[in-house]
Amino acid sequence: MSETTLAPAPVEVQKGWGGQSVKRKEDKRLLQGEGVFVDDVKRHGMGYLHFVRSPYAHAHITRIDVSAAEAIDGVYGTLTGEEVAALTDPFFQISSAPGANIKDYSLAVGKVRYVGEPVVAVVAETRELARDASELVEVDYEPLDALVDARRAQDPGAPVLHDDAGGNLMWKGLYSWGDLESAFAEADRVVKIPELHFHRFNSTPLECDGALVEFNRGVGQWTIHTNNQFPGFAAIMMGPAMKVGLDKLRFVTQDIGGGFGNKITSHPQLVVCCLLARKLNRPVQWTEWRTDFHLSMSHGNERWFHDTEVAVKEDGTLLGFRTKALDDAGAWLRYEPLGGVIWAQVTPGMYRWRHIELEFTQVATNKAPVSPNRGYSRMQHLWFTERVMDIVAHELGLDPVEVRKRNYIRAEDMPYETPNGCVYDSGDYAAMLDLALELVGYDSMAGRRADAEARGKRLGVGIGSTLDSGTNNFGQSRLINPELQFSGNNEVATVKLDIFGEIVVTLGTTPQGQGHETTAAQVVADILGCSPDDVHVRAGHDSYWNSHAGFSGTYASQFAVTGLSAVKGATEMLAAEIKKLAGAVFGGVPEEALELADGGVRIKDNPDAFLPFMACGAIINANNAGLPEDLDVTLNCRYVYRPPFEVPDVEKKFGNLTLTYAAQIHVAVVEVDLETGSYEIVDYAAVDDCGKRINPQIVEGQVMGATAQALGAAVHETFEYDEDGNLLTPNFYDYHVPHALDMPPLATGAIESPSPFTPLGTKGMGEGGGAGIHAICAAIQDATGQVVTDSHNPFQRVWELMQR
Amino acid sequence: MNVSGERTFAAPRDTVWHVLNDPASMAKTMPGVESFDIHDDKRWTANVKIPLGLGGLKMKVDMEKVEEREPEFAKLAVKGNGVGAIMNMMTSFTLADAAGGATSMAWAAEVKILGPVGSMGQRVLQPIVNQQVQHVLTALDGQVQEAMGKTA
Amino acid sequence: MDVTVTVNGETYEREVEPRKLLIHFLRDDLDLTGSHIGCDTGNCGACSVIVDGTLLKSCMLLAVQADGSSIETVEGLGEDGELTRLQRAFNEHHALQCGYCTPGMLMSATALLRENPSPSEDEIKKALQGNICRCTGYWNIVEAVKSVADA
Amino acid sequence: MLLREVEYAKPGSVAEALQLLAANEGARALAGGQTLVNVMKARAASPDMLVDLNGLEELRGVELAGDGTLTIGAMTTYTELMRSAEAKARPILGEVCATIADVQVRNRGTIGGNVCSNDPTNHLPPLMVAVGARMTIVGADGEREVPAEEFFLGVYLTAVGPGELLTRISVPAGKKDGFAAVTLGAEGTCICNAAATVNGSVRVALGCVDAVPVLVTADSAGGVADAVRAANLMPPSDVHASSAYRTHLAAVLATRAAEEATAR
Repeated sequence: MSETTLAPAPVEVQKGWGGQSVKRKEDKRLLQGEGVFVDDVKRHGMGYLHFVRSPYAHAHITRIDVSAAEAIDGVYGTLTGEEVAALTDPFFQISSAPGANIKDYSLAVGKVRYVGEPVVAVVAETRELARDASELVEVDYEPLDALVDARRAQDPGAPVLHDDAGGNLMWKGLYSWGDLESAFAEADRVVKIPELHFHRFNSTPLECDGALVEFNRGVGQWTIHTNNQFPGFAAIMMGPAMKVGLDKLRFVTQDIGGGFGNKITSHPQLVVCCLLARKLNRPVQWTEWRTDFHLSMSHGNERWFHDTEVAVKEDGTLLGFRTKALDDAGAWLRYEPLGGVIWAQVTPGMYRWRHIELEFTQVATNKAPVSPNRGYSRMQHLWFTERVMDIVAHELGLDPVEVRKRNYIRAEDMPYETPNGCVYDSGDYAAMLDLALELVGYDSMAGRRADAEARGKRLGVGIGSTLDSGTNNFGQSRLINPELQFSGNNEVATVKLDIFGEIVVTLGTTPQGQGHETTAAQVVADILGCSPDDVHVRAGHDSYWNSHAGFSGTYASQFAVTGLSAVKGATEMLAAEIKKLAGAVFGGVPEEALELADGGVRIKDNPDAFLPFMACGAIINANNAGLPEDLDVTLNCRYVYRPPFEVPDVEKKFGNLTLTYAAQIHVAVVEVDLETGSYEIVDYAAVDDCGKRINPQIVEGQVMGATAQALGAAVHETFEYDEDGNLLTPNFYDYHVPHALDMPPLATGAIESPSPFTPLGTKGMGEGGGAGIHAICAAIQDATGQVVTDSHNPFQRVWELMQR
Repeated sequence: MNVSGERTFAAPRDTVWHVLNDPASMAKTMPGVESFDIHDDKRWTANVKIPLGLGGLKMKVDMEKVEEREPEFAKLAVKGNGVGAIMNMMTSFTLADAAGGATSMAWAAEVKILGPVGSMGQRVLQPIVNQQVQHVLTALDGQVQEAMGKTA
Repeated sequence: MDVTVTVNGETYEREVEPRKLLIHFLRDDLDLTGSHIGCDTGNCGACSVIVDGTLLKSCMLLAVQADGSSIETVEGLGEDGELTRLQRAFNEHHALQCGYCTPGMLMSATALLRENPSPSEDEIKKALQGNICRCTGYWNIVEAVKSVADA
Repeated sequence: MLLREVEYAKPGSVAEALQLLAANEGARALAGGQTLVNVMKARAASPDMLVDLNGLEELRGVELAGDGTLTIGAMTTYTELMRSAEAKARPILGEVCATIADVQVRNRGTIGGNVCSNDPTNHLPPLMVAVGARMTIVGADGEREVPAEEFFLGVYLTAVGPGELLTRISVPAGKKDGFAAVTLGAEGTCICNAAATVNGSVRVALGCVDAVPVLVTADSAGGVADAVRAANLMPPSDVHASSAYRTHLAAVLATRAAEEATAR
């Protein structure tokens, strides 16, 4: 059902383990049910936590009475917002004013702002009892009008969520580059698009959030077993709020059941667990159930694009655009308003237009807080740029393929500096499109259209693309708030030789299925001249391993750059130390005369002079008498990879915001049932270019997964609210995620344009799903002949389109 | 969801008003009432059990009279809790004299279901509301007749 | 109530509340944490196990209903710590990423292959319809099952 | 995932089950549990006692009479029905069951449970109405038979009263049947569905458009769409479909089901 077509690689494939589809090291335990996910972690005497959640989208809390719940046998205790406000400070806000002024605690204090917001936490002896007791907690509410539609947020008289912010506006910024007026003057046409809407959904990792938190009273330290995918971020949110040093918060993870960005912002719940573990002096276990997750965790950013104007030449050359982006953050700024700048990593999309103005407004609404979701903030913007391409093609009566090719940034333009100072490292978008079109048999479409017509169907072909910008320059946060003291990026790896010669790698990341153990082992094996089987990569993350830095985590398509570069750096340090040691042992042989191979180090010209790694480890760790005094070797090498970034120009909002730009181009072929509006994806191609692929099979797996999520989001998945702020898709009963029968035939293809900016030529990847959402929109537009303005197109919407 | 209608009772307005505003009489109109507490003349609580194909739904129903103009208008805030969701109902009724010494009652209820019930829950709860309204109206007839009997 | 079950050949006897779902019983009472929970509406299939030869979702069965039955879970696949052909095929075809849905997916595929040793691609997809995977898009899972079927 | 407290009883016979149901006001029969247990997880419904019908062999199985009438035990699972050689006498039954939910649910969920829950999105209520099935209900006062058209009373409400059980469903002989649906995902929850039977005239029962299946009849498949429009449907709106869209689908799907039935 799937075929892989490889275009000729533009560079010679590196020899060795890198570039091979080595089978994953992590699979065995997962296939045997021996993975350790957060809900598998148990402790003697632990109490189970259940949250009492708000049934109201917006209400004052007038009274809370936990006495009936606490009176039950087996209930260990409760925590209310009032206690939280006394014990902690509000979470640090990333935003400048007015968003900076909101007061965000880990439980609702005085007011609830979305259905499902945690109000009280109850801990009891069993899971069932905790839920029983939570039903006895009495909370009186005084309901307020709910604000559900972000477009009404700034209307006079609109319900206000945060009085501290003086209104619902959280953050606003004007981005302007080039000379838009001259572009409009030069244009033959101005294409106007009144409104485009990118809907609210997320990746719904199959495992929801959770934690088991232990408090060590003696040293005042918490051990937080959790599946949070960005512990570095959780720590800087939690430490100041809890008024403790970061070393008091030990984060431990082994296996994580999917993250996709959705597991970054569980810090409020983790604080509640911490406070209760201390208050009750026992381990506290929290498992978030599916409905809880849908109600309260990490929705993707819903965004509108209003009053778009596009300056176009008659031949389809695009000169520039202006638009107003309105972003719905939900009730709290848990990672926001970073979405207000992250999109700017891909400002022009894949196209050469140079004159761009975008006004970005983010507002609060009575809905679940948003936070990163696979393709975070770029997906919305890239969907917009792709939609513009197809709407322009539609308006001008041009072929969408031709419009794209006319405007693509060309391979010879690379590295390409965008109007806002980002540098696209490498790529050949036109070649990718050709490959994708070939994979769906684009040349045969005329016949297939006729065939579909004969069956009462209408065939449509659509193209979508994403730039999977990876490895953030956190300096971009200063465009949001100039006061912030973040910039650059980093990641850590530690590689050591143990006493019996075992190669042990410790990462700083928190993988959720990306195969880090495997690809890290491949990189190590190539440098040390051994097999990946000989490399032991520790599973998961423990902040007490001291192999992490401030930006450590698994997010934002960066492991292939940050993680593997750190692994490479640490392994090269280790290799140098091994040679230094061997040189000394061999009696002053210079490093250049030595090589690593066959699980040891040897003299190039005298292979019999061989020191196995086991001997190296033993000598340094256990048998080191007589070594030269000045031999600076530990065989335990920690390397911090720091990508080459400058702080962006805050005034001009200009600078390089990301290191690498992987690209994906997808083509979808749909058949629309004219009578019902239902449609089927009958053919699909996804072409990826993420530079050098360390493990092509893992890369292809990421492409497939992102594609499936895109198709789910395009057709079915939506967090839809009613006018009172009730979530209408609170679990998988109504939030339909694709299953095996929903999947179309898929052809994948790849080209490799190595990044000139990274040590391994790699680019981070994995977030290419936005291409699929757009490809479906474009295919529906092609089939129906009607302009598609929404990213979510369930059958009813397509039927309505055809009624126009 | 809004439900409304009109009903004529063969009884004078005062009698109907009395029944409508007497918690004890009202309790008897509610189907499946297992217990009933009167907190004061404006606030009552009923524990009800609604029979359904899936098994009985148990609800705690709080009622509060939020507005009244004797003997023509009253407004009740009703909140049902305990089915994984909250059912909020603002009910009002307006009484007027009708021909032949009868009383006409125009009633309206605005029903809101709050909570993570999804479409399955909506399908369970909405028919309950309709069913309950019908039961209450039928039972009201009986209560009014009984009150007529007492006064006669 | 007393419940006696045989799981992967081992007999367990426990006292449980009637309200306890089989999946919680397996995970919390028997510490067999291989079967997972991914939803609360019976949709995701991460908890799929085989009860007396029948593939079921253990979140829609009370533990007391399983009294006297013989249950197979992911922990019972393979012998002496070795992977079965199906498990090896999942590894070879990269049919898992985070691995959270994998135990349920393996049980569904195992049940299918017992009943129909050489299923078609459509039959495989239909057999896996009750198992949600958010990482792989299913393509490689179908390939993995097919590779075992073809052999 | 965490149910309220509940008692559990496993009767050894239908008679014992009826006694348990009659003696405990809050008792509720537990069939496959593929709907009920989920509703209990949400704590929407919380029976005091579950009377488990699994294991009552007398409620299982499919029989074919000489006149072609099929009798389906209420506790027959979808999978059992799909595999039953007898049930092939009315092919549509197995075909529709094969599109309900997924393997795991079909292995446990029962024909009786599907009709007794009468969720408006279920497949079998309209199908049973279309094929003219008759339901046998047993209670303290003995057995009675109710035609499918009178069996469905409301959402989650059927003619099976407190203390009663559905024991079997009989389906008359016939082959000219059709079923059409627009679903949420391939073979997913129905957004709108229609079951049709041709026996001289065309009978179409529509699902998802009202609390109970809506029956329309026409002389031929060509007249079905008009008959549906004449029924003045007022379907509910929800997150999956507006009332107007369901109304439109009803006519389209009714016609498709009728055409399929006619073509057999």
